[in-house]
Amino acid sequence: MRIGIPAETRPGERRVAATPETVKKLCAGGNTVLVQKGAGAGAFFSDSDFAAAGAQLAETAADVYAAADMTLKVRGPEPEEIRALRSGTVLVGLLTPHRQDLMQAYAQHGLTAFAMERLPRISRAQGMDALSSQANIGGYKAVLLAAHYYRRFFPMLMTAAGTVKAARVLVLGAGVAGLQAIATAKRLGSVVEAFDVRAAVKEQVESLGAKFVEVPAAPGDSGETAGGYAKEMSEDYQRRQAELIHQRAQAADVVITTALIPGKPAPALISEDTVKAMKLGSVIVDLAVEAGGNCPLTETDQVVERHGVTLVGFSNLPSMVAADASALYARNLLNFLGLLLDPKTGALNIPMEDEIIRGALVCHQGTIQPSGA
Amino acid sequence: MRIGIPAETRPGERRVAATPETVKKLCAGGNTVLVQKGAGAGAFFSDSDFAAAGAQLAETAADVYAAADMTLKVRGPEPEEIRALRSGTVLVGLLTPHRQDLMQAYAQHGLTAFAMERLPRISRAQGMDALSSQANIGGYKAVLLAAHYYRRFFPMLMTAAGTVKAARVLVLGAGVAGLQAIATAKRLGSVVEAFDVRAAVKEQVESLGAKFVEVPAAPGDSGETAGGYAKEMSEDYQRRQAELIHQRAQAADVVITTALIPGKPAPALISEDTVKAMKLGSVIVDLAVEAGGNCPLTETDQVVERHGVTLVGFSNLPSMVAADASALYARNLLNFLGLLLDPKTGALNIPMEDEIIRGALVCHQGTIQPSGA
Amino acid sequence: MGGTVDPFIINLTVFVLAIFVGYHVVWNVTPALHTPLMSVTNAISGIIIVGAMLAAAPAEMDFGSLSGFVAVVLAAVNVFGGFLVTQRMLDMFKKKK
Amino acid sequence: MGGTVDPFIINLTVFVLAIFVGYHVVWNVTPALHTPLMSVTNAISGIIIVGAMLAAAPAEMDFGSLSGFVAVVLAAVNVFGGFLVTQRMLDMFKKKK
Amino acid sequence: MSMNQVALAYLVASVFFILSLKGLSSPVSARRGNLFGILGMTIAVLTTLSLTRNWMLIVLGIAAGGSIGAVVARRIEMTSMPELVAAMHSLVGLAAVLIAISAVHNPVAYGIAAADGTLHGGSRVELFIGTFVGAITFSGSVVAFGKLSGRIGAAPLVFRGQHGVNLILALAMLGFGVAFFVTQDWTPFLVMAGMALLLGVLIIVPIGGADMPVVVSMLNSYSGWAAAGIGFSLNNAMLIIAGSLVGSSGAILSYVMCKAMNRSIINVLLGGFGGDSAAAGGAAGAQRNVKSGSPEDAAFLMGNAESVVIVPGYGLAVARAQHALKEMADLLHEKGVKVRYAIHPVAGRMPGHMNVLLAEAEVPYDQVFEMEEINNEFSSTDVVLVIGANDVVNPAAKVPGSPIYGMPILEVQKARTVIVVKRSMAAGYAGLDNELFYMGKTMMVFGDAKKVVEGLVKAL
Amino acid sequence: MSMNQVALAYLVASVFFILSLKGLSSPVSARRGNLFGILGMTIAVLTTLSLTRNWMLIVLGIAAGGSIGAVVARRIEMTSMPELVAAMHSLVGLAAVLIAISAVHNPVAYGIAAADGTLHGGSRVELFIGTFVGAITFSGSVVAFGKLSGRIGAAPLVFRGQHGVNLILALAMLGFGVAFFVTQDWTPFLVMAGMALLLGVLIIVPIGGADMPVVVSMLNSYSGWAAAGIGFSLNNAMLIIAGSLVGSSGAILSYVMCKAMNRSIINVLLGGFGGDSAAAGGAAGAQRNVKSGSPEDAAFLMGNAESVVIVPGYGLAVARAQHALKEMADLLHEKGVKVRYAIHPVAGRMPGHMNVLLAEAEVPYDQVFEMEEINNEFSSTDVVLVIGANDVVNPAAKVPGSPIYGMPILEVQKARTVIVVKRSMAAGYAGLDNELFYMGKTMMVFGDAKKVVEGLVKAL
Ligand SMILES: NC(=O)c1ccc[n+]([C@@H]2O[C@H](COP(=O)([O-])OP(=O)(O)OC[C@H]3O[C@@H](n4cnc5c(N)ncnc54)[C@H](OP(=O)(O)O)[C@@H]3O)[C@@H](O)[C@H]2O)c1
Ligand SMILES: NC(=O)c1ccc[n+]([C@@H]2O[C@H](COP(=O)([O-])OP(=O)(O)OC[C@H]3O[C@@H](n4cnc5c(N)ncnc54)[C@H](OP(=O)(O)O)[C@@H]3O)[C@@H](O)[C@H]2O)c1
Ligand SMILES: NC(=O)c1ccc[n+]([C@@H]2O[C@H](COP(=O)([O-])OP(=O)(O)OC[C@H]3O[C@@H](n4cnc5c(N)ncnc54)[C@H](O)[C@@H]3O)[C@@H](O)[C@H]2O)c1
Ligand SMILES: NC(=O)c1ccc[n+]([C@@H]2O[C@H](COP(=O)([O-])OP(=O)(O)OC[C@H]3O[C@@H](n4cnc5c(N)ncnc54)[C@H](O)[C@@H]3O)[C@@H](O)[C@H]2O)c1
Repeated sequence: MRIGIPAETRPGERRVAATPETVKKLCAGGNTVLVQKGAGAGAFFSDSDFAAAGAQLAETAADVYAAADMTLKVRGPEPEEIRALRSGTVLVGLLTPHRQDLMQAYAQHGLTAFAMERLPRISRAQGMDALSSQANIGGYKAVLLAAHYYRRFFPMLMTAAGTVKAARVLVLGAGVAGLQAIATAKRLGSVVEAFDVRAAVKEQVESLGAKFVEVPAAPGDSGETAGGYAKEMSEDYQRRQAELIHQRAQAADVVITTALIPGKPAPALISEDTVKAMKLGSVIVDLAVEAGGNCPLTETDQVVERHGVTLVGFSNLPSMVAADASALYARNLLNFLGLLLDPKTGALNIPMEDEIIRGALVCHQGTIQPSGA
Repeated sequence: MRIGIPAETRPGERRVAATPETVKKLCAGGNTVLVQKGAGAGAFFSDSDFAAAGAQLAETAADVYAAADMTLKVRGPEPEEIRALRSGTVLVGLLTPHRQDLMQAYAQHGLTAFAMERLPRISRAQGMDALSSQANIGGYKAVLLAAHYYRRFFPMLMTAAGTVKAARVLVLGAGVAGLQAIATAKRLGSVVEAFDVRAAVKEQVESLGAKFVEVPAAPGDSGETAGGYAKEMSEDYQRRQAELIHQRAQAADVVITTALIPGKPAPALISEDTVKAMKLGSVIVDLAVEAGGNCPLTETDQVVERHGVTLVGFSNLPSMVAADASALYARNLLNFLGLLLDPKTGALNIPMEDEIIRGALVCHQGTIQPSGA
Repeated sequence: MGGTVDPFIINLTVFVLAIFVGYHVVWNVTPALHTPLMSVTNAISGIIIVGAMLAAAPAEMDFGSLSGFVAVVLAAVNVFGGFLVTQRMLDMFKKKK
Repeated sequence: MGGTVDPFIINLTVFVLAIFVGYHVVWNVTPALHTPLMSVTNAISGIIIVGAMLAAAPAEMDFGSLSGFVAVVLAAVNVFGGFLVTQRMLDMFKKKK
Repeated sequence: MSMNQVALAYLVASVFFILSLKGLSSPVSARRGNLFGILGMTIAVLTTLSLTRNWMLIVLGIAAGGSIGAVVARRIEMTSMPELVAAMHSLVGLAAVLIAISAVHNPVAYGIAAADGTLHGGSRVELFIGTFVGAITFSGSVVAFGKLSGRIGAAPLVFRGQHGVNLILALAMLGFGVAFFVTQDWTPFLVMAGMALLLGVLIIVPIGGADMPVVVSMLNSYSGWAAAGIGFSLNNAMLIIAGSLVGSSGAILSYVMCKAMNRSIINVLLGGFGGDSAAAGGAAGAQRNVKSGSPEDAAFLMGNAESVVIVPGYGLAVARAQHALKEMADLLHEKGVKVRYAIHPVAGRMPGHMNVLLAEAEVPYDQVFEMEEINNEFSSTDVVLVIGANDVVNPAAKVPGSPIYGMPILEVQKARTVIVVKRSMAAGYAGLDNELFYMGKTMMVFGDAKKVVEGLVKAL
Repeated sequence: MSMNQVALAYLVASVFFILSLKGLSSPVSARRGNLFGILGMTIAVLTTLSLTRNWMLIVLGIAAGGSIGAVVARRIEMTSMPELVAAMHSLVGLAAVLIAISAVHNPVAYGIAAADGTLHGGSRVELFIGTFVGAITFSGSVVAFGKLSGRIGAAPLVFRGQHGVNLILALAMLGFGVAFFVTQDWTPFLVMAGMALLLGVLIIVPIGGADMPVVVSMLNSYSGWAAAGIGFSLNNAMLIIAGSLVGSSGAILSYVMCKAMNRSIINVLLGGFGGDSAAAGGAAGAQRNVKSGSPEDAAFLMGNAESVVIVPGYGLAVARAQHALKEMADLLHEKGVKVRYAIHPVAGRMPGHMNVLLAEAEVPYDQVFEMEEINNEFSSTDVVLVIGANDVVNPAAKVPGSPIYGMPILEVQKARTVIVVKRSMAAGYAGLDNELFYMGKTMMVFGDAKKVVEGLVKAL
């Protein structure tokens, strides 16, 4: 296989789909790897490191696309990039499979496309789970951002000039990102509370030393779908939930929201009224901003102040930690390619019966696949 | 006393010299407090909170200066502000007493001025020690900035997509700021080393769980002056120190420098060669930037990338944590005023025999005082 | 078999065993109980009163039984005082000092 | 005084004291030593060999002394086996298993 | 030797026995303790020998028995130790019965005959007790030996009315004892002995294999009392001391062992409770046996290891036992044990969960190893402590078709010993049963991770 | 009562004495232990009474002595307990001497006379030993009482050649003992007793006041041996048991006490080492006394408190003892003790140093109090544990002219008891001596903070 690594084109995207480490492994597996010059710059991987790992360097993205049988991307290619791809190319990346227009474009272009978002969350797929690896980074970075914009200390300190109180952090949604946010906020010495609709999360939150805020749920309702994701809740529940969050947010100094419902807009958890009721100088970091936001006041990729509250709406937190984010993502891809490529020769062989492949394959040789998992 | 609190005018300065809490106590002590509208905005203290605490609100700084017998400031007034001050006013703040031009201006204007930097560092003065309280914040914020600009994780994490290594943080200068930086970096899970010329610091560094990097000193040289500050070291020592730092910096991912020598330019610890030798993507936060910087490449109030290393040169870190910084600073001032004002009536009475007063008083009724401490 | 064993040997057997018991019983005592323990062993050492009673036993009073009587009085002071003092010390512990 | 005390009482005294000693000695044993301890007490319970020897003692062999002799053999197995096995177990501990 | 000298020598022997048991209560002095025991026994035997006339024969007997004992003790495999102890016990019981028979046969020789050549009343009672205790010890030990060595099924043999039968038998035995007391006849004596033998069997069969050590210790205690009883008959202080030492220490030991296993001694001795030491949850319906131990056992294993690898899992986080764990590791380190942590990439419930925990407890990074680094090291590791982890050490990951098939795991089963700390046999996140728990080299320590680790810290 | 019944009753009494000491070894059973002691003594006295003919007189004697004892025991202040014990000891010693005199006077009455009405040889030795041990106990206890009650200066009285004088005296005493043995004359007996009295005084005077408890315990042990000796003479098993119990337990107790104080028992008993239990560093040249204790003592105090406030300082950070401290606090909490932390604003070497430490150990924020909040609470606090702090609790801050004058401090001296953990008497950052350490309510526990806290954890 000739594997191409173009530079990412999305504004603000600093990650890259391969690192010298994964390039080396790919080359050892009988593949040729083409890396666009400067592709790793945002993540501080130099061209010379790529070359040392065995990659061939290409001047432009066009050169990469022209030569590659398979292209590894972080973000799905935009329409103009799609046009540059050769028909029949295998495309792997975070392809936003819910964007039907893009899927159509892939199909028209005769591509075979794997969307990393669609991996089933089974044990065997954990090493390829890019959503987890990137959400993890998001949770970490969200707390750093909050600490950056918060004009007080996170930890409690008793000093000769008086005592500063510990920040109270409220984490809404305790999935992968939420849990990492809890851990990081705890590390910095703040007092952390978390809330999630899924009852199973309580133990996990407490296992990190944080407090779980509970909305008494209707009996028998775990808030969870069979796949381990959250589902939309009843209206009555939502009302009680809103009240509780309103009250906890008032007491909080920092709110980090990560609540997502797959395939649906993110639930609006922090209303404008709640923001108004919050303390002056509080900070909200909304990780769900791309899916519509957990707070309607946050603005995508902006930091705004509303009613004395700082709202942080960066949509691409992993890119801010580009080096490690790329490293983890590249390894996710490498693990995934392990299913597709012959370990010696690098020859492509798609095991259509594998549930991971069935899940991730969104477009096969120009035909859109029904969503598998 | 009529005590005035003007808004700070220095660009980027968000702190304020009084908080509703200290205003309340000053008022209870028989004083009238005049706060310029919006003075607390940067630190998220609202005018209404000040008013509720008993302050009178003034529209403009001029109004404050015109009415006040005593003015509390964070930063020393600039020439144009000095002109607005009434002659005979008592001025208290971080007045940069080494700036002879400003001292002259105070004297010409007939002011009585106390520079908080000049407080002797004795036990009794600890509650007033603004240098300590602000340096403490600087150390904390320096680590947050480093984490913000560093494109990797601070803590070690072993995940399904591989292991990310813990960041290695090197702290140069382990005074108040350095120690807090060590503590904060440790909290975030990084591996911390620190270096200081003063041998006594070793135990303190280790008491925070970090490693002390030692330059073997000449016997009998503690690196310390009688006042507990660092002194300039011999040339031979400096050479060995430079070698050591060069070597440790190469191994580090993040370098935080806080080395200062009172009354002298900051020692240049990180040479350009060292920066070149450092890893791609490393971050240097230079807290000594105002005193010339511990790294010649840092630029004041800028973030620059040199040789693949990000250099952070913000000079006013406490202002980034304006709310707590103001709270602590205001309490320092309050404690200091306790020496000057009658606790019931608020009448001014300068106890000239007190070593704290002798130290801080830089200008008395228009005459410059010899530096006392 | 049995034979005639000198009572001294039997006494010695008892003596040795009792030393072992004493050793083990006290070995792990908490420091806080040092004083009460000392006081109770002091009271128990008043067991010498048994010897004193035997010394005072002879019906006709002579020098020997008189000194025995004095010994009874002294030992009784020790016995009563010892146990009572121990009691008081232990009461103090109960009331969480 | 002294008088004539039944040897049973004296034996009882010894018995009671020995129970106390046994109790204290074993009470704090580490679990890892349970098996060796069991094995050593097993060997010591072979002390019954003393009784067996007395039973086998009569010079003329009859049913009684014969069964005594058998008892000696059995008890000897226990004594030797017991101590040796204990030794082996303890050796095992030394070599950090 | 004068009788006084004999008595003195016996006293010395008794002191050595005491010192022997005392020595055995701590690992440092254990070997010395055994030596003291040997010394005491030597003194006792030599002294007694000086009292006997036909000492040649007796020396012969001792030599014969001694060599059998020595050979068996040398040859036996370490793993068969407990059954050997049981077997040897039975001999003591038998010897006690034989001595009693000999005494009944010829009371005069023992100086326990009344003037008319019949037995003293007191001695009759003592002999009766000695005999039946000896007989029960004998047959009970034989059964215990059978169970421990696998010659008899280890499963408890329970039938309805068991306790009733035992009771009737015991009463009947007592009755014949009374008859013996009255008639001094051989028949009731022998019937009584036979019944005691039967009783010994019946008492032990309902007890499961797992509880056999407790039983052996209890039988040990019985044999001690039997020896003390004979001491009373023979008016021999040493027999009394040694016997009651063994009797009381055996009883205490059974009690302590039961406590360590969290069992009630009453239940164990009444039988029928011996089989259920395992299997609390477990997806697989079948009840399977696992070895379980106390924190003390685990502490001993780790304290004597050269290298210990700790595998933390989600349960550690749930219990928030990380600080205690760190402390335990420090203690081990002080003892010269090499301690490392092995982190599975998906241990816990979020990426890096275990790192967060260990960082909280300030575990130095250089003790923390990732899976690839440490998987090769397990085979040279003495003890692995798996604490609150399950899926990440589940060998099912190697079995095609398993829901976790293909997930790399920490290969702890390669280590010499595996200790698993969790609350029950319940499954982990993936809901799978774990073969590791049933392996011969695995010891489960059930309980909340924090409690258990605190127990470990205490025991170390 | 038959002699058998008497012996049996004595055995029962002996068992009660054993149970009594056993009870006293743990706080939970201590009160029961004392009761057992009373019970045993009652049985012993009543049984003996049944043997005596003029019991009225004896009851009178007991009543007289008993009421004196009872009154004194009730009246005495708690703080004078140790001297009371010493005083009562002297009585036991005196009683032993009197009994011996009585026995020498009338050996026949005791059944220890040979056929010719003179003493048995063995009994002569036993009486000799009983007498001189009794005499030493008597005079030694009197001196100990004097020192403890302050009637005699507590300072050790040392002179050159002391040990030589003692040795000569002891030899002379032995010589007169031999003379008594040979002549059975009163003169050597009385001279011997007199010398023993003198020896008792000389042995105790060189020992300092701080070591008196050890001495009292040692004398206790002597008096036990004396009782056992008389038991041998009288062929009385109970006296032997009770006496050797007291003898051995007293000896062990002295040893344990020395170990707890980190002293060598040899040094204590040879005397002249008693004064230096304090003052290791200290800026002030003068040697001043401080009370120092072991971690066990501290653990006991805290375990029995209702509220404990922990004051951490820079030393805690240096020792990195925060995790151990947290664990200790958890243990106290489990025992129902209210635990809080008091943070001085400048404790440590950087602002918030203590907060960082406590956060590392995950101390909940709501247990952490700042100085203003907690300063009012000290007066209602049972125990304050100052750990590695110095300047922040130095009352010198209230003394004008002191370098730290004007600095607010944590007013721990208001609490009922203060425990200070540090390595030595060395000064802190400000280089000042600290009056707190010398206060009566303060106990110093010397050692590295981590080691000490780990000791506390073990002892709790
Ligand atoms: N790391 C990630 O990012 C992530 C995210 C989601 C899911 N997962 C999955 O989570 C699993 C992680 O494996 P794991 O071995 O760490 O956990 P696990 O397989 O879930 O096993 C945890 C075990 O800990 C025991 N436990 C729970 N609470 C305890 C307590 N208080 N004290 C003692 N034991 C306790 C439980 O047994 P008892 O109930 O018997 O005590 C349980 O079997 C994997 O299957 C992984 O795929 C991981
Ligand atoms: N907080 C700040 O910002 C700051 C900054 C600079 C200076 N200071 C000054 O530092 C002082 C702080 O007071 P403090 O009470 O916390 O500390 P301190 O007065 O310096 O006393 C600390 C004590 O801890 C003991 N210690 C040291 N290592 C130990 C160990 N390993 N184990 C047990 N004990 C140990 C030392 O006694 P031994 O040697 O006998 O063990 C020492 O007396 C104040 O004077 C303050 O003004 C504070
Ligand atoms: N089996 C595996 O190996 C594996 C791998 C990765 C993740 N997972 C699991 O998958 C699950 C989903 O993780 P994710 O982070 O990708 O989820 P996500 O990003 O889809 O959602 C984030 C969180 O928001 C919560 N949420 C949704 N609506 C909410 C509302 N109205 N209020 C509050 N919270 C709300 C969800 O419950 C979820 O916890 C987790 O349980 C995770 O542990 C399993
Ligand atoms: N007594 C008190 O209450 C009190 C109060 C506050 C501070 N202090 C003490 O005062 C001292 C100074 O504190 P600061 O933070 O204000 O100092 P600072 O800001 O003047 O200097 C910062 C640090 O840089 C170090 N440094 C100087 N030259 C260096 C070089 N060439 N290489 C490496 N390091 C170098 C200094 O030693 C110092 O530790 C500290 O010891 C502090 O504890 C005491």
